[in-house]
Amino acid sequence: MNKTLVLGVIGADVHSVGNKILEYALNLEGFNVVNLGVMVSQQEFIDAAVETAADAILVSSLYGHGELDCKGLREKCEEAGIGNILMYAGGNLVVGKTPFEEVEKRFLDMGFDRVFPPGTLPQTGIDFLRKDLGLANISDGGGSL
Amino acid sequence: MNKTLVLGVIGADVHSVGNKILEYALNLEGFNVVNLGVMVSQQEFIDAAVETAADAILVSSLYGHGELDCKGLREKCEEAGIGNILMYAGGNLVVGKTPFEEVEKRFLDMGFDRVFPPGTLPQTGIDFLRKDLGLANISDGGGSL
Amino acid sequence: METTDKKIPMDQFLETRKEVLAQWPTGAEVDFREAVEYHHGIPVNKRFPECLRKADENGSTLLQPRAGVALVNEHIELLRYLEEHGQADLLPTTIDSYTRHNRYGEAQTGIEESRRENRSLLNGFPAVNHGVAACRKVSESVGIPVQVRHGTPDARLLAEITIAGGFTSFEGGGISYNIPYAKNNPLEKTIRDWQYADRLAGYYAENGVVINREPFGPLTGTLIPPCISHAVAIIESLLAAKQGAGDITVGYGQGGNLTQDVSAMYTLKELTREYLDRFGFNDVRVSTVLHQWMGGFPEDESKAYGVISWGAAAAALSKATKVIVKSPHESQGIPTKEANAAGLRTTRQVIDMLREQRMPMTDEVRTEMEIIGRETRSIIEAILKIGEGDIAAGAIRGFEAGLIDVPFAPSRYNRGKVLPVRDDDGAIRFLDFGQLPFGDDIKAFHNDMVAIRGRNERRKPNFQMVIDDIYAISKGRLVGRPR
Amino acid sequence: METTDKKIPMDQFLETRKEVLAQWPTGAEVDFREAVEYHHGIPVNKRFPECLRKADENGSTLLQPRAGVALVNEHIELLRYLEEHGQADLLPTTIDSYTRHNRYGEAQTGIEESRRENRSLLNGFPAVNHGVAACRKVSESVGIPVQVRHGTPDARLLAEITIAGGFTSFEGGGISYNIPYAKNNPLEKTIRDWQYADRLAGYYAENGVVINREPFGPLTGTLIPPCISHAVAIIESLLAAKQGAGDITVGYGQGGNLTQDVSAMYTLKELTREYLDRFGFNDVRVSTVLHQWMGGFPEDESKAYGVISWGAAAAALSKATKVIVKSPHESQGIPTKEANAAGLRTTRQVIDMLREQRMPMTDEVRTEMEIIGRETRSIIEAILKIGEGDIAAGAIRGFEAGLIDVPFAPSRYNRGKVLPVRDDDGAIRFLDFGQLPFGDDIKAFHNDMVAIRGRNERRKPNFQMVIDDIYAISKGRLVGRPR
Ligand code: B12
Ligand code: B12
Repeated sequence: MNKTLVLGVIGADVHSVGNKILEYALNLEGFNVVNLGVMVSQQEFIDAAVETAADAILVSSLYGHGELDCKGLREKCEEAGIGNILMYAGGNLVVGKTPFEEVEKRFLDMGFDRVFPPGTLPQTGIDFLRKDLGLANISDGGGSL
Repeated sequence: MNKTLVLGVIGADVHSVGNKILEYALNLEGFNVVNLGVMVSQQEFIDAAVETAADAILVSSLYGHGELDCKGLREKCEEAGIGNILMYAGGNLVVGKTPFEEVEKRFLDMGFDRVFPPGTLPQTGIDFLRKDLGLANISDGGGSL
Repeated sequence: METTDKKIPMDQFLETRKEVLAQWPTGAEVDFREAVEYHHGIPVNKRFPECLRKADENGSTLLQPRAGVALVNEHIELLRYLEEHGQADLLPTTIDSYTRHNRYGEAQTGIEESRRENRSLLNGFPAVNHGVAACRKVSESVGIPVQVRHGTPDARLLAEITIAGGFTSFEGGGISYNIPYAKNNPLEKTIRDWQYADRLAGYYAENGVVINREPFGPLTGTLIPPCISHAVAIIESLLAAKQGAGDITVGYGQGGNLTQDVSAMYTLKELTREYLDRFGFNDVRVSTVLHQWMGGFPEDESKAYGVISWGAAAAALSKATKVIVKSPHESQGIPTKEANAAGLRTTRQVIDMLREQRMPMTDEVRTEMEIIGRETRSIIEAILKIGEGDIAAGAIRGFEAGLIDVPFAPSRYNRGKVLPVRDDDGAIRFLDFGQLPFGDDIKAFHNDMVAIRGRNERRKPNFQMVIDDIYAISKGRLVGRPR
Repeated sequence: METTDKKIPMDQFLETRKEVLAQWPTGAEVDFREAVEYHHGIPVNKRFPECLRKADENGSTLLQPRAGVALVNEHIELLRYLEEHGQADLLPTTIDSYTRHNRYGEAQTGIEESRRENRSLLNGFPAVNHGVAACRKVSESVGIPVQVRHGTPDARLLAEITIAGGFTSFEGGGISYNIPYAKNNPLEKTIRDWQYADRLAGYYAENGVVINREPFGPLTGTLIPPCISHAVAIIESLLAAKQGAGDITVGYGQGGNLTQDVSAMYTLKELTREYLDRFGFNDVRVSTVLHQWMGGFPEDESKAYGVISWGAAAAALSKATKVIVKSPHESQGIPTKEANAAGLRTTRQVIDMLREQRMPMTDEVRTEMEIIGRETRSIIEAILKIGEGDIAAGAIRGFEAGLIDVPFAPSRYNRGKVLPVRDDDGAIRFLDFGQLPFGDDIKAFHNDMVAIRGRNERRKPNFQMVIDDIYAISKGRLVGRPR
């Protein structure tokens, strides 16, 4: 029942602090975490997801180039035969303070399943992962902890 | 050529700091200043103006009740036979941060000749007084200093 | 009848009470027994004295805004907003200026015009006109304690109505709500009227209901040397304690120089305690409040945030029991609820970030504390002397003689001879001592400090320098250097 | 070839130079002789070194924002706005992340998409793509000095183009722009590449044009103990001085505990001076910069103003030569020009209000300074030892051995074993020392301080405590107390 997640910070982005915390929190929660760290290319995300038969890809982007960096990722997944993989994005996804609804729309349109605003705590992502991956909720008495 | 000004803070307003500074600055400038201080009623302004044959009335209101307090002052001046006296108002004239254009309009409509926004320095008032009272400008080499 | 520091006898108090309650129709709503019962039902976390004590025990600083509008529902909405979105710990009900001057008729007009225009035309909440039931509605609508904040020379009816209305703290005093807030009110009368308010607090206390009392610290809010406001705080604390008030918060308006502000806050508590104990009021509880900068604010809101933050820092580093918070609209007008909450949140961030820190006892702080102590004691001792041991009579004669003198105050019962000015480090000193009863050593200290500044600025310290200091913070500086 | 601390011989430098200028077409625009001439024509008040020296002489703290957008005219408009409406003293040109990673092709795409969409899609100004003439247009459009701020491991071409482009200061260093800003770049290479940038500054200096150089102080901006960033600052200063750089600004990112921050700023200058002198660089000028809190910011803008103000206060009270300013948008994204200017004005108000004040030399400051001094010297001496006297070789080997180790850094050339945590007063201490070369006394001090906090919070200090500290300021506290 151990779900595998590929985690990383996309593009030329080096913001490593949130990534380390996410890894720690997801591990605690019992997920099998493949953390690619920072400065991860689209190809690296896909290769890791294929290789580990991952259940989800979690993309972080903090530095503002998220839009440029994420374009085409869903299409590449499709080409690689994992077109249906669950795909999340979070962080400071665009340049500049922007109403989150706009940002969410842009990223949903790009093929992400869920999008998270700046300042999202790991627990929020975890709760959605459990739901989307069909895992019992911790508060339901289940869970893998 | 000494012009006489009646100065005061209207209504139940006790903000005395600006009043003391205005008095000092107007005196320095050579005006004949009749300072009624704080908590001055409409009647007191008018009595003083009539008594001293003043050239202008300078009303301050800081505490927010300026609108309520100033209503009818021009009409009372007319009744007292000084309907044409120059009348200025300044301070924080209304309750709450309000676009100055609105405030200015309300007070001009009430019969004030000039209206000054929060934070006005005495020199600004003085420059307009010189103009409106037909005095030479200091920078023109004239003035009573 | 001379005003003296005697506890008002019960019969006399009850006699006056009838007159007071008859001043305006809503006075009839006050029923003391019922009000005491009502207070017994107020939960502990909604009582001022308890919250202040807890804060002191935890070493935390509580946040309180200023706020009040003309109409009841709008006022409740405002307070709720500040509780929820401002994360306030304590709430105010700021009273409008007509009520402060007992002009209840004009307040009524203000209420009606506000209803008509659908915006508050009053600069506060006219509690007397609204009456006891409305006050209870206000205090019941929020989850934290509410205090009456005003500036009323004769606040007897206001006290009756608001305390019966469930408020658990009442600001003011016979000096601090006269000298900066009035022009023609003799101290004899305002001190006597405030003895009534204190006696009322004492009456409640005798019936098991402790009401917090807070002398207004900042006075005119403009370059007040600590010893002046400390002296007023001590006198009013002694007067209140004599009438039976059991819980007192003494206040101070931030000056801007951190060493002086911290020293002022430390000495404020120490000296008040010292005098209360000396006169046998050992069981009166003392807490402190720091007011963020009370003088003119910068117009620009982002600059105002800087001033607000520096006030928050001074409160946190001096471990004030509470801090009174300004808003980014300060220079412009009564703040919207959003601006008020924004000032609170800025303050919250700074206070909470600094809660583990305090200003250490440096040599500079020690020196400053010693000076403030000596100055304050000089004033209080001179007042006790001229009052022949009676602090009320002494205060009245002292103001007349200029032994105590509040800079820039509008009252004719204040000498108005003292002139403060900043020294070269921004601490507030005396340029002119008027008749303050200071020894030569203290005077020499101030003269030296001011002279240093004069030398550095190559100008003679005079009224222009004082004016520059008055404008300084609103123009972005602490010290008004020559332009 | 091992990277060592040798001045690059001129012929070798000129050889490499050809390669560097060939990396992107705009390299051809650089003409050294002409650039030197150009710099001689830059007015004194637009030169970084002069402005910093003057500020130190006056005891004032200069304000500098971060700012950069994709297109030239928009970037100029932005800088002008910050000069005029933000009252900045010094301007930046923050470079976008593609350029930082020498991905000039992607930067070009970003420029084009930004043109098309009429908004900046890049997080900075792609100076290399825009070229020398565009940079000159930028620096000529404003009335104050401009610095290049980036985070570029290999900044050789960027340095060539921007310095020829009239910028008078260049931020970065072979460690500080690698370890926090890169993943796969060996220190051998980045230190060597930065020796080139320093040599370029030296080359200009030999021709009478002093370019300010500034190692990036805050590193990962997240709970960096002062000794770590001090050690990096000293190493990079020595490396820069060896290549002939004559004017250095060392930096530190605010931690939040005032005593520690002031002690850090005082020791930063002292220790840098000490080592520069020891290696004979007595005539290299040293100034300091404090960065307002570099970690995660609160989302709420009014809370962000509180954080900004506290950073401004730390800079003023520690008499930093300059302060790098954050904006109320920090937690959200690159600020609009209005938000950026607002952060500057808040800072301006606080800095100017506090200009007369400084943190006095308390026992607490003295103790903290001594500890920072001992820790920093331990690290530098261990590095010199492992480098057999060579600071470049020592730094490379030292990072490998974990003698120096930057918390939370993304680089694989950083050990990543050190864990910082706040003590009970909010000062940043070590939870895990990794391989840091500290004596038992220093370790005992940190362990004790951390243990006190653990006891007060009734929990074992561990990674959860570190995480709580990382979130703390964004959640409104300095110390991440258990929820
Ligand atoms: C100090 C102060 C006080 C002191 C006053 C002490 C005293 N006796 O003077 C104390 C603490 C007692 C006080 C009390 C109150 N205050 Co008050 N106070 C201020 C404050 C902070 C500074 C005022 C000041 O001294 N400025 C410095 C002087 C030099 O400037 P000035 O007064 O603006 O005057 C200058 C100019 O305006 C101009 N000027 C003024 N009049 C005129 C007229 C003409 C013709 C011209 C040309 C120029 C001119 O020239 C003057 C000299 O430069 C202001 C806010 C601010 N400005 O930052 C609030 C402020 C004026 N107070 C305010 C209020 C509401 C009150 C209270 C009702 C309490 C409350 N609700 O908080 C009471 C009212 C008491 C009363 N009955 O009047 C509000 C008014 C709100 C509004 N208009 O919407 C303000 C704006 C604060 C706020 N934002 O809420 N206050
Ligand atoms: C620390 C920091 C740095 C450090 C980073 C050190 C390091 N190696 O990690 C340094 C100083 C080196 C740095 C550099 C830069 N930074 Co930076 N940085 C920050 C800062 C202040 C904090 C980031 C942080 O660590 N937060 C704490 C962690 C715990 O939170 P987090 O990163 O947000 O991650 C959490 C959540 O977002 C969420 N999350 C993240 N991803 C995902 C994904 C999913 C699926 C889910 C569910 C949740 C999730 O969970 C994480 C854990 O809680 C932010 C602003 C802020 N937030 O206050 C700017 C910020 C991210 N940086 C920014 C920029 C622009 C840069 C630079 C380009 C420099 C510049 N122009 O100023 C460079 C870029 C370098 C590069 N190539 O990437 C901008 C981005 C702007 C934008 N998006 O519009 C920000 C927002 C600041 C700003 N307002 O300008 N930065």
